[in-house]
Amino acid sequence: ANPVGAETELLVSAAASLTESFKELTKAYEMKTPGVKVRCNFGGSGTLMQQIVQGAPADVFVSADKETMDRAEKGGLIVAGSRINFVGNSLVLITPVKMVQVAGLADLKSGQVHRIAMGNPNSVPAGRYAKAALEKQGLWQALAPKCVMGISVKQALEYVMRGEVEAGFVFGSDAAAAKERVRIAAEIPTVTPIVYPVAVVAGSRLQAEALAFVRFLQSKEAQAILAKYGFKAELSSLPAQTKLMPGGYKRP
Amino acid sequence: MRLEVDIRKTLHSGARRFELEAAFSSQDDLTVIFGASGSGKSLTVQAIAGLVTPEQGRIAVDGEALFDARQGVNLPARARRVGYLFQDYALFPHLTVRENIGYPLKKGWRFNLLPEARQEVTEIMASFEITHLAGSYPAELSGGQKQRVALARAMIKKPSILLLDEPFSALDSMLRHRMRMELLEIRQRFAVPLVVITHDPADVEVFGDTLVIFADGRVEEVSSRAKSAAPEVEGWREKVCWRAQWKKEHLAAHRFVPAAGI
Amino acid sequence: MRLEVDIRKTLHSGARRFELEAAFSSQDDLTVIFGASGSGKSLTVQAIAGLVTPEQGRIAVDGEALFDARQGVNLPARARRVGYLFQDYALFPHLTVRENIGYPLKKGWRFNLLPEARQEVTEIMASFEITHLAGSYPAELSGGQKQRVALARAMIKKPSILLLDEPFSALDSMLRHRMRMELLEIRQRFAVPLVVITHDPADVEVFGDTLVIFADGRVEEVSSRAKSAAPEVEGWREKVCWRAQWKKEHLAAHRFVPAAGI
Amino acid sequence: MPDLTPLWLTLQIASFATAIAFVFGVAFAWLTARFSFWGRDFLDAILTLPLVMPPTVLGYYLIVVWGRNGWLGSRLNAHFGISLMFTWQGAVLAGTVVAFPLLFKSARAAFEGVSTEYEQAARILGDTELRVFFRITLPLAARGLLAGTMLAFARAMGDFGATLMVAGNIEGKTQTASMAVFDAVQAGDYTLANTLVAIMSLVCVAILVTINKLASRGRAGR
Amino acid sequence: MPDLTPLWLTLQIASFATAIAFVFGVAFAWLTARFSFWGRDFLDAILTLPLVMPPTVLGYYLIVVWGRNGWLGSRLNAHFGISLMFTWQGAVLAGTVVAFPLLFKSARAAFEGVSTEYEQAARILGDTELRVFFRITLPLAARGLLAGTMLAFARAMGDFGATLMVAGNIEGKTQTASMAVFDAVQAGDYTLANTLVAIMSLVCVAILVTINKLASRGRAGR
Ligand SMILES: Nc1ncnc2c1ncn2[C@@H]1O[C@H](COP(=O)(O)OP(=O)(O)OP(=O)(O)O)[C@@H](O)[C@H]1O
Ligand SMILES: Nc1ncnc2c1ncn2[C@@H]1O[C@H](COP(=O)(O)OP(=O)(O)OP(=O)(O)O)[C@@H](O)[C@H]1O
Ligand SMILES: [Mg+2]
Ligand SMILES: [Mg+2]
Repeated sequence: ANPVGAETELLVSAAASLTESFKELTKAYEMKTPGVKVRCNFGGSGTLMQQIVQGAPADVFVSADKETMDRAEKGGLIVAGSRINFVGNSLVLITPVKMVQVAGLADLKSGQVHRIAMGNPNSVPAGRYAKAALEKQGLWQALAPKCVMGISVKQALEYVMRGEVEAGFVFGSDAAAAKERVRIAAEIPTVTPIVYPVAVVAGSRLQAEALAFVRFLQSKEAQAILAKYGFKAELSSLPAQTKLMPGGYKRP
Repeated sequence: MRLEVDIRKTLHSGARRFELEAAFSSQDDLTVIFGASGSGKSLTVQAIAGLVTPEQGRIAVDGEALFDARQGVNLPARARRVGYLFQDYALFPHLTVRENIGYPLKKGWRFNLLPEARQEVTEIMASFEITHLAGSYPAELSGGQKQRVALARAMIKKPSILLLDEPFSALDSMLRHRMRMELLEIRQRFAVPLVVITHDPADVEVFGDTLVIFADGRVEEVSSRAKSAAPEVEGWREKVCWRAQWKKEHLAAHRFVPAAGI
Repeated sequence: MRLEVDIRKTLHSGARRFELEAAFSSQDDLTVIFGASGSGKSLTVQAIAGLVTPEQGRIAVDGEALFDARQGVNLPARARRVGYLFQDYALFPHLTVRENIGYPLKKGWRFNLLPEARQEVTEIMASFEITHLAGSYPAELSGGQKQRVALARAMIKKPSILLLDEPFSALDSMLRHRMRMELLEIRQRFAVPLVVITHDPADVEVFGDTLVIFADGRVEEVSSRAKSAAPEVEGWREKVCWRAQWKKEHLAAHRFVPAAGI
Repeated sequence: MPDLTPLWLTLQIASFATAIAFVFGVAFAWLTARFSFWGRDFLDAILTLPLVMPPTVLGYYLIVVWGRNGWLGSRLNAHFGISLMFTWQGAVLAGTVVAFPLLFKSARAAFEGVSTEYEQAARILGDTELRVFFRITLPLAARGLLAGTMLAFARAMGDFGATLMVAGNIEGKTQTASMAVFDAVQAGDYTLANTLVAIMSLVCVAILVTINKLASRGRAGR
Repeated sequence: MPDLTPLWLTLQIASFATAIAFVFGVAFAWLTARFSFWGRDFLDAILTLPLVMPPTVLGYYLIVVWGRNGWLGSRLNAHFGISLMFTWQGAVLAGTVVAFPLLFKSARAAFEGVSTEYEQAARILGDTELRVFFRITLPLAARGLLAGTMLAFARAMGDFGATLMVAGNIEGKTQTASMAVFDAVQAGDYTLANTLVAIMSLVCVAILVTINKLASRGRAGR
């Protein structure tokens, strides 16, 4: 559809936790599809969603949790039928390397654990999963006063790495990125599976190209890259038919 | 020139209140205002210049009102075309002496003075003996130097009336004498009427065609050289003793004769 | 009192250079400094007060060095115990008249003046006729009122030497006279030596036991009342004509006789 | 050597933002300093408010107003077909709002410190109000204005939350130095973060020192 | 009606932070304004730097220095057994750092605007340098100091990134109003966010207006 030589620029709004993996993914995609340049806009899922509500010219929206994408779908911000879960993650309990006493959730009640870092359940997906998991185990009431709520999951990781807290909840992918400086104490079963949904933005003019990128995320190549960064395979398939109605975004 | 002043203004400062009620008129081109410290001389002249707005009354030059409370006339200071020498000089601290003096001559938004304006600045600096100070800033001047710069700045635009608040107070007697002559010459050349506030009897001598005497916010009396034929009022000297004493020493022998007062 | 001054200082302002080379000494308790505008009078007195640091030389009062470049003595201003009247008053704008005058009497960090200090302030305000201004701020005063407040503030602490830079320039002649008398009385009561810069011949008359004449940054000459027996030097009058002229008018008939100069 | 595009972009954005904030800040400062009107203190406080808001929250309100579907943004889009979202103009807008209070407050204090006597003198010498402002008030307030401008510039350079919200964090397009640093810290790449911070600090110090030097040369003799 | 504990906490933290920043800001401002030394402009720029850093990054460096295992924090912990992390004292520290440049710059401009003649006069009247400073310089610089203090207070109140990093976000203990607003916005609870912002703005405006009123009463007659 594009004149030869002219580059199509695809803008992907992706959750901050995908930053490193998506930098590699987009490079791979650009190699595969000449004429398409992919730019990424990283931020918290909530921020990205608000930007799209206010008409930010994104073509693809990648959220770190189901709830945000649900809200986007309800608000008619994404193309119905373009949404898939393309990857998953695990929730892990981590401690500073030397803190070997903590081996599972039960140990968190011990007096040796003064502070537990996690993302803020109100706004950070990792925090939400952690809170749900703790509630299910009946530990939330007891542990809540010890919890330090980070603005992002990375902040929780930071606290653990610097030894400011005795334990923290982060995604498996985060822990993998810092494996020399933190110790994974346990993988915590979550109440709902941790999935990353992706969808084409309703307002986009480049919906066909956007959909192609979504398809690419399903590919073996993309999945391999994601696995390298510590994500868990969790793939749902795209409906056979996706009706595209390109919106009226003008490129800035 | 005919200068008419008839104004009232009340100033408050804490519990203190100062009431200015100045009324006088002068037909002469040389008017001296004279009076005790704090009697309202500076305030009156500021009202003529448009820096202070009286509550009531009228100020007119040659019949044209600069201020008239009843008719709602109140010309802004820049439209009054007066020259005013501030008692504390008010030199612009961020400008050099040359820039200060040339300030009123700057037209539009251009950066430099026109050549003829430059010439004028150079001339007035020469006649006020401040040529060597051209590049200095006000903070680098002595008291008398500041006063001369301020005088030059007030006069350079040939205002339609020149108001001077103690113009020579910081000068030595020799310079004082020379500046007086300079001022008189400029006055004659450009026919600018002068109003001079002073404490110096010699100024009265030179500039006092009309002498206005202030006391306590009021004009106590107006004497005019022209009225010298009028009979002297007795008992007046004792009444305002300080003025009397001063008069005895410096004026009695001269042409001044007090008028009936106001 | 014996005041010795022998200082050098060069000031730069753009391309202009001013060289101060003042050397004089005075044995009397009354010293008048006199000279053309911009000749370095204020600078010299500021050096005595410790506001300006000379490059070379020595300043001593009664043989005790306040400043001595060679011996590395340079007492800070507060340790010199001098009173100084600034030519432009330097009243603290955030304090009322009463607070300004009481300022030097405030001990420690207390908020209010001690009762006896209060009394002193009240007294000096009365004798300077500024009692009614007690609650006003400097911005609400007339020129002469400011000068009197500054004078009161400089004198209230009974300094060991009182330096006055044109103390009466903004006052009318009556008030000038009264302040002169006031000053003389205070001087006698507390035996404070005075150094007065002035342009007013009458001040020279009253305060000039020793007369120091400045010209162009140098002391041209020092005359002393005590030396009145010395013969008059001829030709000198023509040499410094402005001074000559002034002298002719005001001094010749009196006791002053120029000394041989420095 | 890390990619310096973000830094370059930051400098441009911060310069524009400071310039705009300067114009508005000075105008409001002059109004509040020279005229006494009902609700003046209130206006003053309101204009300081952007400083109290967490930048992200400020950014949220900015897009509510200026976003394509926003209150003003929708009109902008309808009439001129332009949108500020995800553009460097949007970043300039965010930077301006964030820097404004600093300039406004500093300028107001500076103007209030200028003795009205000088302005009076200029009026008598024939100046209109506009000329008085540009030839007397502004130069005499220079010191305070300069301090305010430096604060504003630094703040605009360092802004992160508000800019991110409006302009996005798009590498090579709207990613400013602050965001790059933030990203590096988030990614745990501390070497990169430290390098970026060092470069950013150096550049900023160099700029501030230069401004200071230039300004004090202009003030010589005072 | 939302929970107002965070607001109350914010006011306390911002007050402390402003007070500390005032002391240090004024001290450094006085040094740089009154003494000319080698590297003065450089020091000035360095002290402005905290403003250029994105708060979160600043917070990161604060942890590196003051954290339990940080450079200074570890000593603090070893010698006194105290840690600033996750305490309101830590929040005060972050607020102080963030507010400092505003006070410093404003105060410096204010001090430079005070004519040295008044200080000279005070010295002659017998004042030591300390008395000159407190009785003359400080009151005459009041206007600029006030503006700086208000800026600093607003900034400390609004700080989010740095405070959050050092103090954590512990409900009822270190959760400040900014964090609560941020949470609400992020969670998409706009009603709560708007309410919180409105309350915060109101309180802040009230405080700023009050400071202004008090200060201008103290300045009466000038
Ligand atoms: N802003 C003000 N508020 C209150 N009173 C004021 C204010 N300005 C001046 N005054 C008072 O008004 C009176 C007249 O002041 P003005 O300056 O006109 O005196 P003046 O005659 O010029 O005296 P001088 O010869 O000492 O300069 C003084 O008593 C002064 O204290
Ligand atoms: N900061 C400065 N830089 C350069 N020159 C200066 C500075 N301050 C004063 N001067 C110059 O020094 C000379 C002496 O100044 P001073 O104030 O002592 O004069 P003065 O004798 O008191 O004169 P006046 O009677 O006019 O007050 C003047 O020519 C003045 O221009
Ligand atoms: Mg007067
Ligand atoms: Mg002098």
